Amino acid sequence: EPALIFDLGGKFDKSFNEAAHNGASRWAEETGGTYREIEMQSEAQREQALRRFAEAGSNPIITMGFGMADPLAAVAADYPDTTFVVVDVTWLDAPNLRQVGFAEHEGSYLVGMMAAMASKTGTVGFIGGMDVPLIRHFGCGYAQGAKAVNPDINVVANMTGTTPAAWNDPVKGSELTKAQISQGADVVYAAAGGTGVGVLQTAADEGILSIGVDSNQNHLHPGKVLTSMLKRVDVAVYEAMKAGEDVETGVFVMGLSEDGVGYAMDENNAPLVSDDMKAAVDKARQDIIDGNVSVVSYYENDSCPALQF
Amino acid sequence: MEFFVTLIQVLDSTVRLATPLLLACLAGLYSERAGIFDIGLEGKMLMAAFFSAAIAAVTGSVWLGLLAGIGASLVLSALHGLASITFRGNQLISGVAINFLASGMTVLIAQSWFQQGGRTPSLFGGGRFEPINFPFAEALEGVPFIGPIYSELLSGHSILVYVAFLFVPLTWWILFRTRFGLRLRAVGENPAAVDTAGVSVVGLRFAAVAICGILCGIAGAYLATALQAGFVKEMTAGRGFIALAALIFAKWRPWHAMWACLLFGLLQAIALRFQNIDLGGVVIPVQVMDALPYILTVVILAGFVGKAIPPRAGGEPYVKER
Amino acid sequence: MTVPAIELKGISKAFGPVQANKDISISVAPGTIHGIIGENGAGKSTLMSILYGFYKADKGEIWINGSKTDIPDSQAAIASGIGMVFQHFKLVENFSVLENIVLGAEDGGLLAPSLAKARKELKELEEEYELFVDPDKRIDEIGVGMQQRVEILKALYRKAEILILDEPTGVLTPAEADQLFRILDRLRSEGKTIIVITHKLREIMENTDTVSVMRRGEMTATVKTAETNPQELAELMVGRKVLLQVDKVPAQPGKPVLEIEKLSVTDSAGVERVKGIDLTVRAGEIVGIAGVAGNGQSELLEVLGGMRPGQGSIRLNGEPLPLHGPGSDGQARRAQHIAHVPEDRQREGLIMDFYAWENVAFGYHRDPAYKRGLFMDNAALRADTEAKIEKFDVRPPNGWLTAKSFSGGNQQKIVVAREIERNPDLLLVGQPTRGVDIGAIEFIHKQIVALRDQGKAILLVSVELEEIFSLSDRIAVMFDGHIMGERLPAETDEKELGLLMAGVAGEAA
Amino acid sequence: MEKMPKWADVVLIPIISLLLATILSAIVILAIGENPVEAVNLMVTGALGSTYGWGYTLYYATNFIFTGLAVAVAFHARLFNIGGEGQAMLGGLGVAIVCLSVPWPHWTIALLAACAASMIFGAAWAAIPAYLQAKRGSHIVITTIMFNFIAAAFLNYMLVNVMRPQGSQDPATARFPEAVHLPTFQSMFSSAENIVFRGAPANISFFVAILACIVVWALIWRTRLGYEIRAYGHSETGAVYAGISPVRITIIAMLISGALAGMMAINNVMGEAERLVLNSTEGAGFIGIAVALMGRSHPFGVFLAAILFGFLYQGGAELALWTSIPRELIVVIQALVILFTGALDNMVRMPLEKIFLSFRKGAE
Ligand SMILES: Nc1ncnc2c1ncn2[C@@H]1O[C@H](COP(=O)(O)OP(=O)(O)OP(=O)(O)O)[C@@H](O)[C@H]1O
Ligand SMILES: Nc1ncnc2c1ncn2[C@@H]1O[C@H](COP(=O)(O)OP(=O)(O)OP(=O)(O)O)[C@@H](O)[C@H]1O
Ligand SMILES: [Mg+2]
Ligand SMILES: [Mg+2]
Repeated sequence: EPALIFDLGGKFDKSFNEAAHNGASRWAEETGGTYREIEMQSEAQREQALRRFAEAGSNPIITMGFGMADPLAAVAADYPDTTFVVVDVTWLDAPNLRQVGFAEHEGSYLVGMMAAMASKTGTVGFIGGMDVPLIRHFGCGYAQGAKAVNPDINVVANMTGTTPAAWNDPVKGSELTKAQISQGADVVYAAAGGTGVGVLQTAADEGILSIGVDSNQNHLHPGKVLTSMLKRVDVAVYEAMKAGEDVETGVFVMGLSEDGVGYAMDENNAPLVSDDMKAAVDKARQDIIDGNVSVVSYYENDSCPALQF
Repeated sequence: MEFFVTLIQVLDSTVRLATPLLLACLAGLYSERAGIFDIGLEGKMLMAAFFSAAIAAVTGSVWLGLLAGIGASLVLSALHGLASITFRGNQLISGVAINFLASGMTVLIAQSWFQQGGRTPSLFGGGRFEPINFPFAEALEGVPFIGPIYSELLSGHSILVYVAFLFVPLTWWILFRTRFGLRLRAVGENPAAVDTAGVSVVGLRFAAVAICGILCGIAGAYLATALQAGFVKEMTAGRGFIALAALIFAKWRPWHAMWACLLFGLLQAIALRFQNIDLGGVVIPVQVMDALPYILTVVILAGFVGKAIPPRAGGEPYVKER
Repeated sequence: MTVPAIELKGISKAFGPVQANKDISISVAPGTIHGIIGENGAGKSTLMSILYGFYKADKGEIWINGSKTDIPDSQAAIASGIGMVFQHFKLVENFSVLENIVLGAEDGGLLAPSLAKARKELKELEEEYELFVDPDKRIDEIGVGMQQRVEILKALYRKAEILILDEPTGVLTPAEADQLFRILDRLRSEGKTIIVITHKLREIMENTDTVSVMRRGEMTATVKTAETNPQELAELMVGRKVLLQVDKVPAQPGKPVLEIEKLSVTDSAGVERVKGIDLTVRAGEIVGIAGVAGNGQSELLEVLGGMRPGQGSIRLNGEPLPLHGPGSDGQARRAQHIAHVPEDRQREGLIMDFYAWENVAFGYHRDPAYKRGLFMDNAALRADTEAKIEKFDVRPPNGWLTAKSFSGGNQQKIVVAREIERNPDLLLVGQPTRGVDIGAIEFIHKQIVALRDQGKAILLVSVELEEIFSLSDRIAVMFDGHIMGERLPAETDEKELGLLMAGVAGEAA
Repeated sequence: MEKMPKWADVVLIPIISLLLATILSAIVILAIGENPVEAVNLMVTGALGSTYGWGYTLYYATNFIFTGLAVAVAFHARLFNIGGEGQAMLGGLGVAIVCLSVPWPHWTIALLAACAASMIFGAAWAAIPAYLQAKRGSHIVITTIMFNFIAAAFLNYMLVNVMRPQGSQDPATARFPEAVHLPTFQSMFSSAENIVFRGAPANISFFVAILACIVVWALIWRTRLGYEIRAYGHSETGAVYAGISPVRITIIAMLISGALAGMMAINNVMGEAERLVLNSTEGAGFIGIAVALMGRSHPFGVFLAAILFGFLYQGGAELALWTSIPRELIVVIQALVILFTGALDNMVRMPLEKIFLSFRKGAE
């Protein structure tokens, strides 16, 4: 029986964790299987939860977020017969670990292009969650995409906080959005988990466009969300559950070519995205896959050519 | 000019953030003026936030939500009254219990009701308080200075913001110009005097605690249905305690309470809007800004702004027979 | 016969295990002044509070003007025309006089009209009864005598026909007391009925028409004042023959033990309570300080006992003692051989929830005799306690009872035993017999005199003039923080002291 | 005269209060559509049904003993220390600094140093509210709550900006070196063929906690300082009369209280996580209030109540793991316990006193 450990923010954050939840539910529906799950309430519980599930014989144990890296490093070796899966971690060294990363910068590049094309003011915003390299990685791809469309575009970027609480702070998301609007932004991209709910809400209230993240968030405010940067966490979880105990270990990075990231189109945002926009973005996607365009990764550079944090 | 725009934005946000503080602070004012200390403001607000959002989500009517929030807060008020007035228990301990009760119950009920990890569904349309735009707000927007002040800062808030600020003069009037106010103040100073004057101490105190509940209810509803669009767990985030500090800062006076809450609102607005603040080379880390309202509270309590003397009978149950 | 204004039938009231009133019946004729006397704790206040609806009786009936009346709360009492001035005033200190009078008797939801009307009526009442007060002063700005007027005006404003006064003269100077009784006389002549509780037999004899005596929760007698005398009343009160004087040999004062010079004390609110007094207490004498409560006597004792800081100088056996900072707290005073029987044994002298044996160390708990290694030597303490209980005849003789389970007199014995047995150079004593029965009073007085006879210095503070007269070898009178004069008991009388207590200066001592 | 025998006060009333809290909790569980009997079953097997469960129960209990003692000592001086949470956080900081900055040769020495550091840091965090209460009369309840928030912000700053290892995304310190890892129950009580407490975090700190109970008991009931603390707690005017300085006692009692709360860190930071993370206290500081109230501020009572809450905590975690009942159920139970044993104490006491009084009247 597999187990799934959500990160702080909870499985209904409409974003990262909810994607995992969706993947797991899909697996359960398709196979009729059951799985155990738990939402973290605080940092201190991570290790306990891992051990509890391992003791109870769950396999594989799928965990969400980079916060699990350190606990996994401590726990995995104690349970060599259990396979652990971790999303958003790619740097650990353990034989019974499947590490899944995503090329978020590539997906963010595409939605950055769309933001620039939809913007009338020449200013677009980025609101990150917790200020960590991962989120800068998102922002950096986004800024590059926007600048590719309009080299003069102004990208305003803010982070919500420095701790995991930043994943779940809609009030602050809302205030930051208002601040960015006053600086002229008319499209904002929220890469902030549950905080994004506040960003999208305020953008809709104030009549500007927003861009969701991780899950498809277009439906939250139909006609007000330009698109969502999809990060197929659901696929990663689904596949890990499907493979079961024999899930392959190692490091896996999913980019545009693997359909690990992308942008969301559905009836909710169809009126917002013109055929021209779509054509331009699809072309860029193909160029990236073909290697004609390269998006700089913040991870590899530790700095961003298009955006100052 | 850009500074002016930012200023208006920050002040606008100050008004929004000060509103729940002000409502809670006035709530505490009624209760403490009647001699019942209430550190359960936080819990009452939280409970109200949840029930207002839940009912608004289910019925689609924010007004029903508001009523539900007030009702939920009143239930906790009644509990506090029962413990501290009827059974003459320790008011601080009762407040602590109420805070825990709210913090646990909201998540528990939310989870069993909506299965969304302790939140309510997002509110939209009639489920939320919409901003009220003053007449000519749009037309005046372009006018320098006056325009932004009128149409950004004063206009465009939810009705509860205006209600909260109207409660300031109203509270002053009730307290100092009516019979009820005279008795309320007296019962917080010397309940035996009220009792021997032929007025029910228990009745007055329950009335004060009930008003406190109503105002906390509005504060909670404001958080969940006006400031935000739905309930998330622990969404009051210590506002009840800051309201108490504001109350002490204000020395239990309505107008001063308003200024104190605006000050705390301003601090929160600044902390929300700016990250690390660079003051000519010295960078103030964001954590300092986050902690500033709390630090300021301690400074105020330390009496650096003059000694605050609470209502004399505050915190003590009225005991006739030992 | 006329219908009684008040008739109480079979009133009983218990506070937990304490039976404060037992089956009490009493009847008061209209247009008379009725006195009630009794020792502390006899249940006088309780009975009157029941009549005023403050407490609810467990049993019994109340009849007003011939009809049975239910008085569940004070509102009902007020409606029946009863007004009460409590022993401890029930005023809101930071309200004005006018607000206090209006509170609970407003004429509608808004304050302004009520206050205007009250101001007008107050003026009329003031003139009618010569009860002058400034309606706009705050209660904490006026003196106790004035506060009492406010309480009386409160009752009159509510159209009281029956007025109860609980120990109204305890806080008054003799002159003020006289004025009060003149006012009561006038009220009586208007047909109002008045009940006065007091300890002072003289007041009863001079002012009342009838008098009731209470003892231990029971009503022992009701008699016409004209047909009784003080000795009889005292015996009814206590239940046996009373000895009103303490036997003692004349004092043999030795060298000065305590010398006080220009001592001033400011209380926590910043008010100066003791205003530069000089006083000397010699070995082998008892100096009594007389005065109406609240004239700085308490603060004087507290400074000497190390409970609050002061200014000026004090010397003990010639050695200067610090008045603030290190060396001025209670521990230091004990080390300096000053013992202190405090005015309020329950709030100060004892920890009511501690066992008797723990209380026997209270204040002396750092004494090396009670120490064993890192810990307290509880065995030594308990042995010491047994000895003291035996010597002072504390009842019940059980060190394992908490202080609150002893009666007032036995609590006081524990305190006195602890302090006297220390064999101090100077003993400070505040209100040693408040709330203590005659038997224990005699015992405690004897102990104090015995200490004097061993050549120790004793400073006594008491608001009971009788106690001052019977114990002191020299009397100093305090008024408003000053010592108004010193007298020898044999060369003065209550009248002269009363004038001094009222601040009317005699020749300097 | 006592209204009631002492045993009724220390045993009967807490038991009745607890019973009422239990009944209401059961109603709450029913109301959210779960079966209370099953829930209790799950909690009991999860928390007490195996050495593994006990390992967690006792681990949590260790935390609660420290915070419960902290609240209890302050209660004796009639101070309401709600700041256990913040003090424990700072204790964690002290432990982390000690464990990371010195190459300790052996865990025993490290444990002593960590105890000292956690006590000093915890006491320091209690010192300012204590001073303000003693000298300026600032209400300690509110200042300690504020200091909880400030502690969280301070820890946040330390972990994010100062102590986070290079390149780590997590706001947490590095792992402590192997040498300072404390022996767990697993390593202490397992034999080669029979492994007990496998994977459970209970560790040697539990015995330190028991030692702390004994020391606090001796301090409060056998020393002169304890005498003064109790005397001050019963009557401030009495303390002044006896020459016991209220300022001194307030500050000393709060320092001891803060030190005890801080000591919790040797269990959760040094013994369990072996690094310092955000929110490492997980609300144990607040549970200390319920524990002290339940335990009538007596170390032995605190010990029993801490075990009870350890059981609730572990049982609650099991519920969250295997059912859809959220962990917050424990917060509700905790609230009910505080409500009934603390605020509504008189609701149970007054009728009981009446009953005892009528018994006595009947006997006379
Ligand atoms: N509110 C109360 N609760 C409990 N016991 C009380 C209360 N009031 C009075 N008592 C007790 O009832 C008894 C009678 O008290 P009461 O105050 O009526 O006496 P009193 O005759 O007025 O004495 P005093 O002369 O000291 O005023 C005393 O033993 C007292 O301790
Ligand atoms: N307020 C109170 N609460 C509890 N018990 C009380 C209270 N007042 C008095 N008692 C108890 O009632 C009993 C009688 O007390 P009281 O002070 O009236 O005694 P007493 O008859 O006046 O004796 P003594 O002559 O020694 O003063 C004592 O056992 C005392 O402990
Ligand atoms: Mg009396
Ligand atoms: Mg007595």
